[in-house]
Amino acid sequence: QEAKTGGTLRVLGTAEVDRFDTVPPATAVTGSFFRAVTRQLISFAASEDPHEQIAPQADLAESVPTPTNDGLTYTFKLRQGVDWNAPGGARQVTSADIERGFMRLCNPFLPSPSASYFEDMIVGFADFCAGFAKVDAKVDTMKAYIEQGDIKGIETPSDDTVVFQLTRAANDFIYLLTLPVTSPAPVEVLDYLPDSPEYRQNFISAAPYTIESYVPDSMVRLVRNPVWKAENDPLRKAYVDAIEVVAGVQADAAMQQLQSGDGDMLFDIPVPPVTVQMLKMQGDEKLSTLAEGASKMIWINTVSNNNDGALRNPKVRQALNYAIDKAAVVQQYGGPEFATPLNGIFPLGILGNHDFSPYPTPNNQGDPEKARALLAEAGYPDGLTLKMPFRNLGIDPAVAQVLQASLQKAGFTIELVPTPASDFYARLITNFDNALNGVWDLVPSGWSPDWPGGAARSIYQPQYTYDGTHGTFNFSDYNNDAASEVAARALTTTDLAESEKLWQQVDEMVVADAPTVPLVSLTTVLYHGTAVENFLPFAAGGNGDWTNVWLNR
Amino acid sequence: MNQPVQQRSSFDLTMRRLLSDKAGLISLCFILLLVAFAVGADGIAAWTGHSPIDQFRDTALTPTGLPVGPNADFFFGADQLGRDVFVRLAYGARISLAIGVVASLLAALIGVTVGLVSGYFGGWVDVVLGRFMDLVMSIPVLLCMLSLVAVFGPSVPLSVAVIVFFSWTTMGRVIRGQVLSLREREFVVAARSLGAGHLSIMVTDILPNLTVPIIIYTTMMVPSSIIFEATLSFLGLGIVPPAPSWGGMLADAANNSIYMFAWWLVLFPGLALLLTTLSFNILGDALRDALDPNSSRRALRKRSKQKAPAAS
Amino acid sequence: MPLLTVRNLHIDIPTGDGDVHAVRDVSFSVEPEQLFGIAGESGSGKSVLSQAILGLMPGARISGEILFEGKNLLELTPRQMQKLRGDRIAMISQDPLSSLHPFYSVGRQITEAIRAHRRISERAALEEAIDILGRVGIHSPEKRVFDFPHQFSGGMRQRVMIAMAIVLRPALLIADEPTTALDVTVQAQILALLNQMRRELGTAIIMVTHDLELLSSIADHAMVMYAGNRMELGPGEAVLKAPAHPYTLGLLRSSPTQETRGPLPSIPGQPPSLLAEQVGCAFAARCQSAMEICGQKRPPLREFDDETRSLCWLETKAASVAPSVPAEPIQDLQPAPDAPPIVSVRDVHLTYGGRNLFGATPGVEVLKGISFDLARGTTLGIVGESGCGKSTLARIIAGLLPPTSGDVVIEGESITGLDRRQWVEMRKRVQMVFQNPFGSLNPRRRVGSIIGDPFRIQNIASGADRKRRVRELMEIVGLNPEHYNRFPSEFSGGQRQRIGIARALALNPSLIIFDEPVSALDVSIQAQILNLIARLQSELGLSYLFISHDLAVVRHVSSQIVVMKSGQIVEHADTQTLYNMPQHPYTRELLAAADPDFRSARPAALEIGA
Amino acid sequence: MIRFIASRIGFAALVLLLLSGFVFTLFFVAPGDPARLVAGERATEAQVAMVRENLGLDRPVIEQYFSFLGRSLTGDLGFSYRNQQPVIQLIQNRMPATISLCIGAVIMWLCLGIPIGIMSARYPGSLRDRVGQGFILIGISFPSFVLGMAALYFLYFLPRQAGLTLFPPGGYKPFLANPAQWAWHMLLPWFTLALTSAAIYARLTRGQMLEVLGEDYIRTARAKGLSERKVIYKHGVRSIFTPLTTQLGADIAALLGGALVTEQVFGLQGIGSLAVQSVQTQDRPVIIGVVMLAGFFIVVANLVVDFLYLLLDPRVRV
Ligand SMILES: Nc1ncnc2c1ncn2[C@@H]1O[C@H](COP(=O)(O)OP(=O)(O)OP(=O)(O)O)[C@@H](O)[C@H]1O
Ligand SMILES: Nc1ncnc2c1ncn2[C@@H]1O[C@H](COP(=O)(O)OP(=O)(O)OP(=O)(O)O)[C@@H](O)[C@H]1O
Ligand SMILES: [Mg+2]
Ligand SMILES: [Mg+2]
Repeated sequence: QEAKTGGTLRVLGTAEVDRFDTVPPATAVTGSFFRAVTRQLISFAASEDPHEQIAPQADLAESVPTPTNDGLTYTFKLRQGVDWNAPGGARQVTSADIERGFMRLCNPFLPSPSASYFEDMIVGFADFCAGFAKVDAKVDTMKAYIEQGDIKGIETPSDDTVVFQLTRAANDFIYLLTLPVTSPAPVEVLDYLPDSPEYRQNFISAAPYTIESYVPDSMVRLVRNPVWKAENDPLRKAYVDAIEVVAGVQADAAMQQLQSGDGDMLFDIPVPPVTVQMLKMQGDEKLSTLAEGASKMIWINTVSNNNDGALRNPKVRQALNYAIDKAAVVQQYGGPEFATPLNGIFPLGILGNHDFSPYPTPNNQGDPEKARALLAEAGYPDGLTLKMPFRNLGIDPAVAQVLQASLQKAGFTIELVPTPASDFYARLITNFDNALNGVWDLVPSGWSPDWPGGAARSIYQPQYTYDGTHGTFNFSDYNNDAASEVAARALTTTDLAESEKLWQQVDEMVVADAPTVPLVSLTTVLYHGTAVENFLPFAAGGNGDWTNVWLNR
Repeated sequence: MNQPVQQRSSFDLTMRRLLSDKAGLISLCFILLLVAFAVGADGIAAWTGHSPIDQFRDTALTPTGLPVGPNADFFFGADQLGRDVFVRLAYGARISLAIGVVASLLAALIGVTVGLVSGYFGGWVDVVLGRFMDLVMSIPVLLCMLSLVAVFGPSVPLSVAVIVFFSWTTMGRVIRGQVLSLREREFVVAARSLGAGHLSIMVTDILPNLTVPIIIYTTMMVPSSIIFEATLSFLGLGIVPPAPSWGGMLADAANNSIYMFAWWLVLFPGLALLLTTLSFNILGDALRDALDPNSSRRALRKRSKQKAPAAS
Repeated sequence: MPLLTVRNLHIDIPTGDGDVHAVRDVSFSVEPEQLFGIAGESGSGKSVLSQAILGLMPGARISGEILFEGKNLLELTPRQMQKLRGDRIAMISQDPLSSLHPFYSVGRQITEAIRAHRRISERAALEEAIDILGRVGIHSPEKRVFDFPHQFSGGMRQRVMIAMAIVLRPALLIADEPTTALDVTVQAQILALLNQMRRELGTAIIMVTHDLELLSSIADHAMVMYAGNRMELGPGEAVLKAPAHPYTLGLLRSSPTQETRGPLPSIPGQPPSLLAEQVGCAFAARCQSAMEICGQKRPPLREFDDETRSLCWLETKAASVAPSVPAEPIQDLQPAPDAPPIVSVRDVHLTYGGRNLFGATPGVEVLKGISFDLARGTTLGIVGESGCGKSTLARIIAGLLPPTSGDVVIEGESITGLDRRQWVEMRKRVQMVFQNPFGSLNPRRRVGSIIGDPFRIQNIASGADRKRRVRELMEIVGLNPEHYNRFPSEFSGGQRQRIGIARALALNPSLIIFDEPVSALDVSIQAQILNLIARLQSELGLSYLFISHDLAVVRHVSSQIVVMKSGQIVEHADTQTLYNMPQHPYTRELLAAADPDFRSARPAALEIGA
Repeated sequence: MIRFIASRIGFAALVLLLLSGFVFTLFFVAPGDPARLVAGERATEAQVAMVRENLGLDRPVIEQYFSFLGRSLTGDLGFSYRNQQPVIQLIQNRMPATISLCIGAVIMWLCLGIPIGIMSARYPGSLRDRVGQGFILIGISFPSFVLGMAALYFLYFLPRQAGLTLFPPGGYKPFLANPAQWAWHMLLPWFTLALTSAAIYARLTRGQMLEVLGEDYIRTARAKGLSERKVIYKHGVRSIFTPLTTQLGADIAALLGGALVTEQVFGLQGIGSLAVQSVQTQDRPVIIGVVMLAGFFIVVANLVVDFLYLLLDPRVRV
């Protein structure tokens, strides 16, 4: 069908777009928004092909470079004609803007959690950040520090060239550069606190869209960036004239509006499995899927003294692994289209995922007998009583109840503790004291990598390594030195096949310790309104690409 | 000289009026049935062979997780986890009734006590208590409930506590107003002139005269408490799963759009909720007409800021 | 031609408990300019009848005829009836407090009545309202016309009601107990005003009342009703001076107006329920002249020479045949001159208000230095207009309210400054009986426990002993001890007052304070209670403080009388002395107002004013 | 009179002070860590500490409370943790929707409830009365979230699938931009919010009316020869203003609660959904702001009711 330009794309969400600034922590769904208003050196194309979806492509860079110097040096040429829509008129995006973007990551006002990826990767980044942390969190002082400071490992020999020096080889560095946090920052933003109301009001875009109006909590309206030129943007076609991201729409209402044509796309609303089944029954073709590498698992608390430390016993943890009916979880998520039973730590679509089953059960339905036997063997013939908080949101209560039911069969009595969504991670789970004090024994958790594709690091490092300071998402200080050593090799090798093998090895080593019970690997189902054409999934946004759809009303 | 006056006793009259009110009678029967349903929940579970938390993943769910509709095995269909809606409805009745009744009773107890003390003593006691009631009534109920649950986590006792905290003022106001006029009645002066103490007057003289408003308002508070609990559950702040409550069942149905497919998940709990609150309301009206035929509306007069903290 | 003719009127009001036969076969007629009185005890159907004439009894089943100016009102459409109301037939009701809309100014309420029937401007209507207000004796009506009802006193409100009723010069004015809620002095003024209006405007007035004496003095024609029946009808003089019906006679004799002392010849028993179908004479059960036939057949209508008609089997006038009740010899209880007074009140002041939460407010001084003694075994009567502080004084003496200053000494003991235990002890000496027999008994408690309350509170007797003593008390006041377990609502007003008296007697007090104990009762019942009180005094040697605004009643029971006005005692004397030689102008005014002859004779002499 | 007004206002201020203390305490006994929320789930401890310091959360609670009090007197309720916007401004943005919803619903329920109540009271026991009573009972018994969902499903979704647009799917259209659109979008929410209260008002009106119609002054009005309409609407209805006003004052608190549910169901960007959202994200400044504002409205509404009393009832006017 013929592409059409024009029209206003209505994107419906429950919550509003949480960040306009790429630096502070943002939810994953904001990726779609950043796609429309920011550009990075490297990005992905919107595509239906699962391989193309996760292939790094040049965006601000003229091409994807090959590293030199044993994989330690990356040199980028910036695309010419890409301009900031600056107040003083159009202005080319320069290498200094790129470095400034990195500098802002560890500002002391609202630092970016992603900064930690670069701290021991880019030469001098850690020093820069250590200095920044001592600076007063005020506009003036922060501006001065950035203007005077320098990150050693980011060199800007000329306006159109930027060179990264790494401390050690990292075969996923290119992927890291697709993160919105690596977006360039124009000099003007230093006059505002990160993501402050002033920042939002004076937003400067280099991408096809810019912010026309913003009513907090209810709507952001994006319009064409007047200085953006299609020929300088290989990834975004920008067919629609305006995009409205409307907040405050409940899931039901949003689905109804999509079906009735009053809305076009969903922002932060997952398509409920039931709706998908219904739509399929009706033969609706506006459904598509996207594997983002998200997974669900149960974390096991091995640091508390609950039940006399029973969960420290590997046999008990194995019993848990045998007990779970993963097929039931899959069913709860809406069947095989939405979820696949997962036996390792790496989900589908992530390097390292492979088919293996250390704790096999028939049809993945759990083996209560075996679990009971193991439990008895571990010295708990009468079973165990375990506390399992769960996040009181969406499908999580249902899943928690499914888990409860299957554990019950194996002799585990599960006390469910509903926890408000806002508290679940922020207050309960990431607070290591709660683990120590035995506030929870098991917790259903989920993880999605920060970037698609070669993101094994973004799964392994934060969750399964412990270097003496509590990792926020390594809930019970799990560590396996041997596995970490293998992982380090997997990261530095330039041979992709070798890397994959090594990661698979890491997976098997970790799962043998059973720090978690892997549950399922998730597939995102996407849906859109009747007027939307050319709906192509954009992997880093986990949704259809706003900048490549056109409307047919 | 001593001819007895031809008059029926008030109890007799009340019963006669109550029994002649068809709607009231039907409501009463419905409530009794409901109580039987709730009490007999275990029996129902045993009879159907489905406990309220059993998940029949093979017989009650399709491979893709869709629940089956009403059939011979599952009279009211199954829910999104493959549990029997009929059985859950019975157990949910327990929660709803228990919360409704317990909360109303507690609220009535507090309201009566405060209203009685405030109205009887008057003066600064009344000023302080009256202002306290004003304060409670200036608190945006549902907002505070949301915040409280966010802070303390959802639980049945918290729900009850909050419902009680925000609904006793209704009773307090009404009782206070009644006591204000009762304490001016001459029988109170008479009791005083006999040497009765305050407590004795409050308990033996004033309290018995409050039975009618107490019965009526307590009955009327039951449905609003039930709805309040349902609203809390609907907002995800109700009781802890997998225990069933009607509001929770409705919320489950609504939250994942499942009701668009599985209408029975909304219809049955919704109907149960509607019929229950309706019955209590009709019963309350009937009781009011029967107990207090003439001055039935006096309780609502003047500064009686009635209205339960109807969240909905 | 009569203005209004009512023929064979029956009114049945359907209720949940059956039909109330409120009016049964009533006929009468009213001539222009006539004052037609309707008398009868409470519940005899007077109000129902008068409202039915106005067409204000929706839902009632009415049969018979009501001919007004030749038209049968029962056949008019609601619209025609509405045109008639207010314009040709107007109404004033008993309670001026509740009969005016509290939220509209009186002027507005009057102009509204005018403009409902006349097409004139608001201004013109207002002029008329001002004019009529002036005529009923409201001072500076042009200002007061904008005032709201609550800004007027009871008497003035009643004047406003009258103004509103007569502003359109109706042919017929129905006044349903127009003065019952008012003070005696104000009462007289209102009656004078009505009379004056009648003469000036030629309006016929139907006046409903249960005050027979009043009727006897002002009514041209009078009708006596009982249980919905017209018992007697005739010229006012004839009916009320020489009644034909035993019921009328009984009523007259029960009224303590004659200068009699001692027991009043009361009518025993209570009126029948109106729910029951009537067989025979409604009054038969209570009639002293009842014959066998009375209970079986409806009595015939007898007509006498003086135009009175009576519904009775008696062939002669009751007044001439009824056995006269022997008046018991009265032995006036004179106190022993040297005996110490049982109560002595010393310069009692009381100020209400004065302080509240937000600081001092000027208080109202209700009692301004009251002093008197009450000798043992005698009765002191206290009279005075409403609001003069009678009840307040009673409560102070009863110890329920501390005086602001002054002292009350009972049997040599001051009642102020007692601790809790002494106070409770003091309760055994003083008891009170209250005005309202409906309000002073707890409706939710059984009679047995109400009467037993003093024993419970004072911890004197319990269990079977208490029950026995309660039964004794019930017997003493003439209640059936079998009714021990009934609720107060199952008793009639008179019986309830007996319960109140029984309770007061329980602790053998030396002093009983009666605060208007009979004002809420019908004359026939009132007489029973007055008799009971007198009997108890002579049997038990009690001392009484008897408060009432009804001079006749006070005079009947007291040996000494105190007259109060605005918180002060204006006169204190022996009953006889006071009655024969009133000293204070106010006392004279009271006496005059209560004297029926005075009321009818010199209306113009009465000061019309607020 | 002056003293009365002054004491009412003084008390209103006291109530607000107590309320602020209550809410503040509630959120500071809360063990959650807003700094963690602001810093993001994946932030390191050091980063969280940095944020905590920037938000002033490391200072003593009392100090925070008093600085909050001081600022709020000048109309500054602080900044949202979530999007750094001034709380006042967030609330201002949400105001139109909530005010539209509340005012419209109040008008709708009064327009539904009072006439039904009057009609019921005029013909007690009649068929009309019974239908009215039925309405009252159903209205009172319906949980509004169920009603809202049903309304959306049957009045928007099903007709829309059949190609018919009876009602919009929710959302708020500014009044000034297009009043017709505004009203059209608000109809279903109004109805949902109004139904319960309409029933309560119908019940109250019926009861009060029955009582008033038995008053002597109504008989007087009839005896004056006024038409039945005048008797009912002028004399009868005038007298029930006072209790209705009282009820209205008391309803403000419940109204905000009802608005919260309705806004959720219809996706209206109002104060209620702001509150829910803030509670879900532990955005304390916003929660406190919203609760205080709601409390303020309730207190002011009750003040207005007290003063209206003075206007409506000449007896208490001095
Ligand atoms: N609307 C009504 N419904 C039922 N019964 C009524 C009604 N109005 C009056 N009655 C009954 O009719 C009887 C006569 O009442 P009515 O008011 O005429 O008495 P009354 O002679 O005016 O007495 P009172 O002196 O106390 O005013 C009473 O028994 C009363 O209870
Ligand atoms: N609690 C009170 N506070 C203030 N004023 C009061 C109080 N009780 C009574 N009064 C006033 O005191 C005055 C005397 O009242 P009291 O009841 O003693 O009069 P009364 O002579 O018994 O009148 P009535 O014949 O109407 O019973 C009245 O003006 C009344 O308004
Ligand atoms: Mg009467
Ligand atoms: Mg008195």
